Amino acid sequence: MNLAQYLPVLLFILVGLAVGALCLGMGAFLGPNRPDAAKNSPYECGFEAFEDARMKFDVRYYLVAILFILFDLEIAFLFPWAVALKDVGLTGFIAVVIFLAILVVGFVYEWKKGALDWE
Amino acid sequence: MIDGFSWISIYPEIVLLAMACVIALVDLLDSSERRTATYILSVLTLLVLSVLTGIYAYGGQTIYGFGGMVVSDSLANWLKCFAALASAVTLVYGRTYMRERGVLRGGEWFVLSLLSLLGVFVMISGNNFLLIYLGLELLTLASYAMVALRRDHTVSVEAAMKYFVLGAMASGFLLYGLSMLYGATGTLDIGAVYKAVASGQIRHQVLIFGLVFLVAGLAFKFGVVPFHMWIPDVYQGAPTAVTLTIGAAPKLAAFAIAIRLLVEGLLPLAFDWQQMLGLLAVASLLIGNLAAIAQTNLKRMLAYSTIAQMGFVLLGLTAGVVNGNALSAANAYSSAMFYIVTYVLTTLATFGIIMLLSREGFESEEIVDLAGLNQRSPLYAGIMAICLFSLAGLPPMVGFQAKLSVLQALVSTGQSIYIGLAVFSVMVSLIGAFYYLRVVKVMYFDDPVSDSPISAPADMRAVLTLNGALVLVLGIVPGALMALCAKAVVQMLGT
Amino acid sequence: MTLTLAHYLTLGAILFALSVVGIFLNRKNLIVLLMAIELMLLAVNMNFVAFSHYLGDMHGQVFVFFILTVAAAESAIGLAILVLLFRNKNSINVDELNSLKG
Amino acid sequence: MGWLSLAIWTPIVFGVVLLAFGRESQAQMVRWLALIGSIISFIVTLPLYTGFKLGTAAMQFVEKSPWIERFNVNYHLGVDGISVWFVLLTAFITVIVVIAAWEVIERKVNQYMAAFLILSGLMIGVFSALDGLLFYVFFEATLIPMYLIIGIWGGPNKIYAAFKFFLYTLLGSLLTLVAFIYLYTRSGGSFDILTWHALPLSGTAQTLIFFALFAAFAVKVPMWPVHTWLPDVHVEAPTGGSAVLAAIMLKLGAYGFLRFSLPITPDASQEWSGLMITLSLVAVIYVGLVALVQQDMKKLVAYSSVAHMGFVTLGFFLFNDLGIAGGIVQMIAHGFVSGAMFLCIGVLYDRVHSREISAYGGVATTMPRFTVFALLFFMANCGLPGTAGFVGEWMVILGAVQANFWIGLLAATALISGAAYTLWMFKRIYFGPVTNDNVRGLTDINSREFFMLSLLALAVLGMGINPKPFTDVMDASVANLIKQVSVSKLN
Amino acid sequence: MIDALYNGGLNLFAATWWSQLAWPVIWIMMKIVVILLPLMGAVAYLTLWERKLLGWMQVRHGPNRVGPFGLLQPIADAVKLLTKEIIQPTAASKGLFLLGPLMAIMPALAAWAVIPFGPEVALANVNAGLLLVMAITSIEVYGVIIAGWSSNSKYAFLGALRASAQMVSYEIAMGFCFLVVLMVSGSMNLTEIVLAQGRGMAADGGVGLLSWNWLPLLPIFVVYLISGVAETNRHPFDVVEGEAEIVAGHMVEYSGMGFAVFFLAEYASMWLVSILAVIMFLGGWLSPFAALDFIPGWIWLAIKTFAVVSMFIWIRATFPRFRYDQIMRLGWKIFIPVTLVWLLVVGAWMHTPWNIWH
Repeated sequence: MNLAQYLPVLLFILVGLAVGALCLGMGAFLGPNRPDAAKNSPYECGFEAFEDARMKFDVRYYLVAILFILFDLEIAFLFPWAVALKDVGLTGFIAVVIFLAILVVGFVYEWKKGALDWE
Repeated sequence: MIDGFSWISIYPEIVLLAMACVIALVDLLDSSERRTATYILSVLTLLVLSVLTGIYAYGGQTIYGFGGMVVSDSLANWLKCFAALASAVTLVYGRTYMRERGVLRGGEWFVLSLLSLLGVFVMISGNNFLLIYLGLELLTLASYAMVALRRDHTVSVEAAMKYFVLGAMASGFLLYGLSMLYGATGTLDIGAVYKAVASGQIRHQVLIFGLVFLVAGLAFKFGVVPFHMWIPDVYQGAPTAVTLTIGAAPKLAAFAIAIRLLVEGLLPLAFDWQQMLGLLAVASLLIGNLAAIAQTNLKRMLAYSTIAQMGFVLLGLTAGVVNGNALSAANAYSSAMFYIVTYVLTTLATFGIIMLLSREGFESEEIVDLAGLNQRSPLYAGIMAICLFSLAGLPPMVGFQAKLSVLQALVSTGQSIYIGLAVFSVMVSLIGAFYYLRVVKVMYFDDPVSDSPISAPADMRAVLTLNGALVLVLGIVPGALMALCAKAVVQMLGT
Repeated sequence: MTLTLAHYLTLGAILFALSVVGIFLNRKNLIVLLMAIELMLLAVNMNFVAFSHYLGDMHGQVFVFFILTVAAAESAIGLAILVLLFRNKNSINVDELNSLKG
Repeated sequence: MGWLSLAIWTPIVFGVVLLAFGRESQAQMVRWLALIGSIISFIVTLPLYTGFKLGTAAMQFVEKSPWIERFNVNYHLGVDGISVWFVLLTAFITVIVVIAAWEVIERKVNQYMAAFLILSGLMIGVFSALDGLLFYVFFEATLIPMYLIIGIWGGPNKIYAAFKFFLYTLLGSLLTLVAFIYLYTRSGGSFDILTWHALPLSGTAQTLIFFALFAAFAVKVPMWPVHTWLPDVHVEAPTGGSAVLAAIMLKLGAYGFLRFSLPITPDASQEWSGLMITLSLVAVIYVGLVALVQQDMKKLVAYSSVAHMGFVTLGFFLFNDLGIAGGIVQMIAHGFVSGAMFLCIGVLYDRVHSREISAYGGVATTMPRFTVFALLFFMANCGLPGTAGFVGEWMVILGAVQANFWIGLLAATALISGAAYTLWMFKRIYFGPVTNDNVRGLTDINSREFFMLSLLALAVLGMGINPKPFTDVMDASVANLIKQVSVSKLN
Repeated sequence: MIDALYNGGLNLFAATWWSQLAWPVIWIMMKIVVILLPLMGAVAYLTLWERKLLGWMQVRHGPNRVGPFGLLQPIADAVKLLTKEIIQPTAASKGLFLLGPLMAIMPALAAWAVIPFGPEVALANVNAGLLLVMAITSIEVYGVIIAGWSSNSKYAFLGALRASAQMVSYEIAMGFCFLVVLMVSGSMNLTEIVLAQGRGMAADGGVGLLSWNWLPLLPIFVVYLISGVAETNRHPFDVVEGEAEIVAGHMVEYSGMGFAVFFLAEYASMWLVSILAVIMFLGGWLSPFAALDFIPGWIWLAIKTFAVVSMFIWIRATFPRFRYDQIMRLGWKIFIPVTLVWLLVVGAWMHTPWNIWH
């Protein structure tokens, strides 16, 4: 593995950030800057914002996040397998079938428990 | 007998995993509050497992599977057998308790119990750092969730948080130690680690550095001073049924990994880790017993008592190697094993009684809640008394035999330091006797605060009675169990 | 300057120590605590990867793979408990975890 | 199953069976069942005496079968001249206690009876165990029923007393356990007491073991200065509990000295005999004086027990025939007498519910029959010739004079103080004018109490008039013991 | 010519720091610019093309005032946005508020580093290409979350939550799609993935079109396309910024260039998703028929990508907006099972004699 291969990626990331920063900078430079209290208040359809907006939110968002972690990790596990599928042969495939079977049990479980329902 | 896969070495795990999945799915169909189907299926599974592992253990074969990742020897199988039984008993005791608190409505308790047991199994059978770690995490993750099962109960959730933080930190310590050992020995396989350490080629300091963290991690799992902070909070805060799930079978697993890591892997370092364990044991005996005296909450008191009891187990482990000579190893480790097995048995019954007495909206956690139990139900008072006397180490209960074997292991080393330890442990167990007696006093001498009848389902009554009787009977005829432990340990040391 | 095993191990040790300090000294926010735990696991990963590289042995990296997974599962559960705690106490202040004492 | 096993397990089985009858309505049945059980238990001990072969120091009625094979622990029973009488004594006292509890105990009758029956079996086990661990198990297990007896049916301060009893005695015995395990290791893995007797031990080891054993046995006896638990416990325990405690439990400790300390650590025993004799004399004289000032009947008898047990230990550490034999006889005699004394107090307490001596006076006028019995027992307690109390004390004093005249003299003075506090108490309780309405309203003993007291009276008189059956049995064993003690085990 | 340029620059200074470090960096920067400039142009004109196409589909003209056929419209938009005030709400967390747009646009651009535009034509032809794409695009959700959180406005906050939940949900389906592609390609290298599609019976027979992944992996292709739409929060999955419900979602507090950066990121993402679809399923730069091989690869790539992008717009024009629960349901309950099943089918397929991917 050659780390130098990844230098362009790193540079591109920096450039990506720079592009964003540049745009914002130019906007700030070229645009006017005349703040006032009404303009700088949070958008509330004309109402006064009377509390912090970072309120409690629906736990289902949280659930989605957790489920995402689990599934994403499981995909991360499958990545090396998928790459090497032609080498690991049937044994490897069966192993992953077992792995996925367990995953499916979990999936079915959460499905039936209503973790995936949004209403 | 090493071959590629050796599926036979993991049949119990396969059965457990498959049944855990099946039960999770079956539970989806059962929406009743009682979860009879789930319950029966779970208990049956556990019983079948204990029979299966019992047969394996009785056969006494040692099978290495999956390239030496897994070992199925009679030590492992006996421990699994007892762990499965303990889990089954836990389910029997806890079902009513959990139902009355509305926790059974999800049915997760059963599945999580099975999964935590799976973790226990993997830990017991693991012959590789990776596997041991995975088993440990499976166990603890399921346990965290179980402690928090009572979602609207602040104390439970708080206990879960504490358990989580300290448990995760413990895993971190253990892992750090493992990583050091891996670096020093270049292998994750315990057998290979042993060979590498025994070769004497490796720098002692590196090994000791890893060992310190390893022992700290293990000490967390055992819950011995100074890594005991989570025990009282979790024991007290968790729903009692879950306390039992955490306090029973996992102790066997903790013992198993201590044996696997320290004895099978690092026996050449015994001199070092025995010192550490000895210190931990002394501290736990002292602090566990002293702190227990001050408790008014029964579960918390039992938690501190657990700390002290684990100190005894560690004492058993410290006496294995004397002057670089492992002659007394079998004696010492089997005494520790006997101790921990009987401790689990006793704990089951004590918490069974606590659950029996608690009703909907009433926890029966305070010691005074037991007041006059003898007048309400002599049978249950008797069982509780037997257990408490056993924990105090009084003959003819099994706790005495357990303490005896540990003391015997200590004294038979012939070293004055170990004899000193024995005398010390005996002295502090006198303190222990005091707080156990206090509970007996409350049960027998005080007047009951309520005279509501004690009702329990038939299965729980039967198992509880049997359990209590066993604590007594095993104390009177401990020979078979002792021989079993000795045989298993000797076999383990032989391979 | 070439990076040797010792550098990685030192970094690992520093991270580990930081996380332990974080766990014990942090009295304010439970989320920081969870992050310290993650950091602890990462420190271990650092060790494993470094050892694995210098030993030329793949097992260490496999171990890291599993640690990462477990870490994710652990944080999932940790956050779940955190949410429950917040719902019950309306606070995730470490100091307010005080209903259990003795 | 041999006679010894029967003697141990019959009462225990009866006790366990009794636990099943917990309903109030079954109380009467429970009483009868307990009585039958205790009588059967007593009967099965009789062959031990009738079948006892005199003239040998060997263990008799030996039973041996493996118990815990891993530790080479055996279920090994057997009696010799030293222990056989205690088996009978225990079974006998149990019958008395069951009778004594007949009407008095109304709450949880079955548990009360069961506790005593089980306790009886356990104590017989202590006397007949020839395996160290078996001995220890029985020795410790007696704590549990006694603890419950004191705690459940005891007086107002029962909880304090129960804890004090339990923890004091447990503390001592735990050290003994360590000593036992050490002996086990030294003897190459054997808990056999007879093997231990023959085990050579170094001086330091002997001293350490001696004191470890001392911790258990001295507390149990109890010797001065660790006797303080006894008065407290006696005061709070129910009548039966006090009787069993004084009559038998204290003997467990003294018996332990004979069975363990002397033969296993002869050199240490010789070396520390001065200390032991001093402690015994302090018990005899000082505690006797303490008894003199007691206001509480039970406390007084308790202190008198300490003094009497002082005679016993004094006799043991004289290392001569008369001393040891006298000590054993004194133990048996004290078993009858102190049991009887406590039962007498119980008879009064059941009626007046006070243990203060000052609460009585002139009982003789209202309870004449009872007074006769009481007089006999009180006389026995101060060692009147012709009663059981005389023989043992006399033998010990003779033994003491044999060893050292001054010790004998000091011991003899104790007879005077014993007579003083016993008779003074008797006078204050039974003679003089009737002081209050309680006493005036007393009814004399009923037939049950009469029967119970006459059984004891027979024993006390029988032993006093004809002590030969007692001493004959123990001659060979005592001689053997003295031989063991006099042979050094060093090197 | 390019090599000459590179060598010329290399010899500019005869020092190690120059040849080892500085010049390669500068050279890469130049390449980045070469990629970036057309990309920015494409992004700008995609906005125009979207409006035009929408217009035609709705039988109207679309922008046609600024320049011929409205060709200067994107520039006018850019100038307008540049000269608008960037409002910073008082309640917002200042640093994070500015970080949000950066985190949004960075991944949308950085992922291009590994995109191959032809055989051997990629800025970084790394082996873990697909993994890298997945990793970098995952960062996009941070931009959303940070923007929503830092704005400290209820609309922004809820919008961010919705958007992130939606994005992560579809990321799973997308991950599975990647996985299946990986299985059949046997490599995470994007160039290799394209090349693998050029092999097979159909390609040998001159009909490369049929050996591309889209045919055997048709369900996966469909799932990928739809997930791509959802992933970029485009119509009909744009409830996160639904005007009727929560105005502009997480972007509600942004104005001027702050808003424009999000806008840029969205369109860059569209291009990215499209080109990935082409690379993974539509044979990348390969020509569909052997007969058309004379046309350069980059033109094929451009045509295909343009077609996919246009399809995005077509979808926008055609479908009504989904309800949020429908979106989540589609992601979790339909896509995941479908991809899982197809993953197993493909896996099994590959172990049968009829395996077409050797």
